[in-house]
Amino acid sequence: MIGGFGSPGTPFSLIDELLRQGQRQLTLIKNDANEAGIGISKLIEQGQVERLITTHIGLNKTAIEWMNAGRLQVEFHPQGMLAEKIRTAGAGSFGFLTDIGLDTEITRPEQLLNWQGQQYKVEMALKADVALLHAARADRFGNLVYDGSAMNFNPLMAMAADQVIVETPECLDPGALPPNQIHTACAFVDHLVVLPRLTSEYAVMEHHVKH
Amino acid sequence: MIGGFGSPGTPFSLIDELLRQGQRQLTLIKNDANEAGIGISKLIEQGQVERLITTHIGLNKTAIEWMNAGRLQVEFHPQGMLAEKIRTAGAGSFGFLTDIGLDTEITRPEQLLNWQGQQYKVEMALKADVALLHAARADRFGNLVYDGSAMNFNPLMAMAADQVIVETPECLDPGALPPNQIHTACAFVDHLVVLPRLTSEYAVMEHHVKH
Amino acid sequence: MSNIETLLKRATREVLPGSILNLGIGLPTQLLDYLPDNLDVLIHSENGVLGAWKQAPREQMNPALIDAAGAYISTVPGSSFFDSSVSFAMIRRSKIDLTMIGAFEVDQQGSLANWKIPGKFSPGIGGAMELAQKTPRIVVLMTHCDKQGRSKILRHCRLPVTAHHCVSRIITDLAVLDVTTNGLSVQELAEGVTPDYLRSVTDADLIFPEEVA
Amino acid sequence: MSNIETLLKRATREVLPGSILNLGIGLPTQLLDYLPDNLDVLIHSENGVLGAWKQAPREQMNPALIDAAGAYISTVPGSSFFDSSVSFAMIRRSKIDLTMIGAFEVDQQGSLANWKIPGKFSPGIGGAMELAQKTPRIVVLMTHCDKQGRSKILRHCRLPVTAHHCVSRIITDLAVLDVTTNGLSVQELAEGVTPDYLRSVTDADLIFPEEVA
Repeated sequence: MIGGFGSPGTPFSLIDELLRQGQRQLTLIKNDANEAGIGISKLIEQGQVERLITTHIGLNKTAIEWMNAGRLQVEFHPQGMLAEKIRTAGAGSFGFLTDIGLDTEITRPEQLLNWQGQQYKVEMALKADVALLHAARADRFGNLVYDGSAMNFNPLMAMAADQVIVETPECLDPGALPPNQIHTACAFVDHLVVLPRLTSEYAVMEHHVKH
Repeated sequence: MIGGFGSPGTPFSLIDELLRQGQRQLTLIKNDANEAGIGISKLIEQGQVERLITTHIGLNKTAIEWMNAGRLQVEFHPQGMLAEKIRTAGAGSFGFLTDIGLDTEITRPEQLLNWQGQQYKVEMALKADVALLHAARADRFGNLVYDGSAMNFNPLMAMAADQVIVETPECLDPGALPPNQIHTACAFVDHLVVLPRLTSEYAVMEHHVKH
Repeated sequence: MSNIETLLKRATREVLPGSILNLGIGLPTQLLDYLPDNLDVLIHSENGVLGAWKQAPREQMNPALIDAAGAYISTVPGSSFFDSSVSFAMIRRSKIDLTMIGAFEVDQQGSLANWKIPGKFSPGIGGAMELAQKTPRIVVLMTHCDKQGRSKILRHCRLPVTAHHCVSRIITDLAVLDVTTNGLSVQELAEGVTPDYLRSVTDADLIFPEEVA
Repeated sequence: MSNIETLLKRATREVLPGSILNLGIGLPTQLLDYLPDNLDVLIHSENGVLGAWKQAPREQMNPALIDAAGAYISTVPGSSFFDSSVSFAMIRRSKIDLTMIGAFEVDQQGSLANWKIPGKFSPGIGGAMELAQKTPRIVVLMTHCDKQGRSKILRHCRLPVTAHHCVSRIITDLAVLDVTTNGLSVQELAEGVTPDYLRSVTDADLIFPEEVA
């Protein structure tokens, strides 16, 4: 699973390393597919991704083409359901009962549960072998702080993967981050990669600036 | 539901007001029963509480006496299950699947679910009509910040009750709390009570100080 | 003023002081530019922002702070950031007072279709389903007809539904319609639009209260 | 040195540098005073603290900062505070490396009873069940026998079980015992305790490896 909603919170440098190492047949879990040419779209375009579990890929025409051509399997979930499935795994639970989409085409009969006189949809927990995350700041123990809207799926994924690898441009001494301002406690973090610099992918994207 | 784990995070002043108003036959949801003579124990001792949903009341001999005498119904849950049941309600879900206590006496047969070849215990969401909470700081919109271990059940309960009433000794102008340091967003808060002072119940309890 | 501008101007009147609102991608997002500054509202963005506001000035743009549509937003005093599970807890607990949303189709029962055109458009559901199902008040902003001139207001949605019976009001370039238990009630007509014309371009039953007809 | 002091001293050797541990109420909490300062561990407290440490100096006590036992703790650099759902997510996701816990009974299958004595003691479960079920390594600290001199180590627990097959090691005032697939293996004997004496006060089958017997 890979953090980020659009660019904020996307671990572009860790993705580049995955691109370099070239692992194939990956199943990726990410809110979106970034945009053509950046982030996980590079992994898709290089043919490393077999399956994408996501909520919306409308900003990435390349990913839609790959999907329509049958070269990329895509599994869509309502955004809050994807978040909650990951959070459920992160909480050490196995599934939850919801009414979201209960009477729409996204619900299959085998997902329905009658329980104590009510009908629910059962959404199962979604965990991963590895989470790649981006944090604005960290300390050497692996305590994390996110900036702006870059929090999104990152703290949920930190709890839901067997191996949690976090990139950050700023790594501080333990104690530098006030204990009640830490977004992800170090117990959930396995590896920290300190970035010497942020590439252009982390910058403001000109085509999203209105003039 | 009432915030707090022991004293930190307990809304002592709101509890005093409930004591003054004298509502009876209350069902309380709180991690513990505070200690004899303070916090929700006062409500129990005044006979206002019919039922207590909790995890552990070992520090309150009075509550145990009331329970053993059949004057107080007590429903115990494992602590993380109580937290998760409240959080599930707060997330707008209806229940979750767990394996905690699956093969112990706390699990009744009607709570068991076989699903996709596995056996789970279904824990149902726990919501309340009213939540009484304590925050260290707030702004006028109702954004909340907790201090130390006073966070505990407060942010979960803020999401899980129809009416959320929060006491705080410090209410600031909107913008005074940095957006990524807010623990409970104001969307979850209905009423804010600014405390002119903190009573002795909020202070260090001498009998918990080792010499 | 174009018809779309008129529509957006009209839509600003839906925004009540003190409320929390969510603006879907498309026309609703454009509404932001029509809202007066210092308006007492908090705009929720699915990606974890309460208190989103117009595009930040160039020198204050934070590449780590966007709204769900990708714009480099500013925030109002009293805003907060949170993770996606809390963001959707807020939605599912109906803490968003008003969602303005775009649509492919709305029917006279207030059902909404806005996420999928089988075989043509299926980029995913995003946050639409939970917003549609759980916001107390949904106002649809859309053109009355599609590019081929066909009514987007129908007796029954033909496309896969996002949520049933969820829409309270529809604001189009031609009219303002309320979904009532009796059917679609025309509240306002755009300048130059007659009841007969509206009937002729709408594939649904319309009720015209006396003061409109 | 009392037997309990010896037990606690011995227990400190279970704490590995770089680990996360939880200390249950009772003997385990007392262990804190026996740990050297600047030890590279993070102590988890169920009420939402990672990095709890010994009682704070009087002038630095924060009434809003206690551990799960009610002590006014200090914290180490790198500590964090979080809500109860995250605290128990940490437990259920097995992020606590070691839990030291008290017990009424432990049996030779490693099952633990520590939360209820029907008719006598039932103050609630607290966090014990999730800690017992989900911590990779559980070390029980308890007196070998109860106040009536009866063995607290049994062939089968008689009291309601907190979790089955969860205990790795038992440290008592008389011995250190490991739960193995073959049964209870005696790892160490306290000074002056013979294998025969230990057998005579233990209601379970004991294995004595050569180096102990």
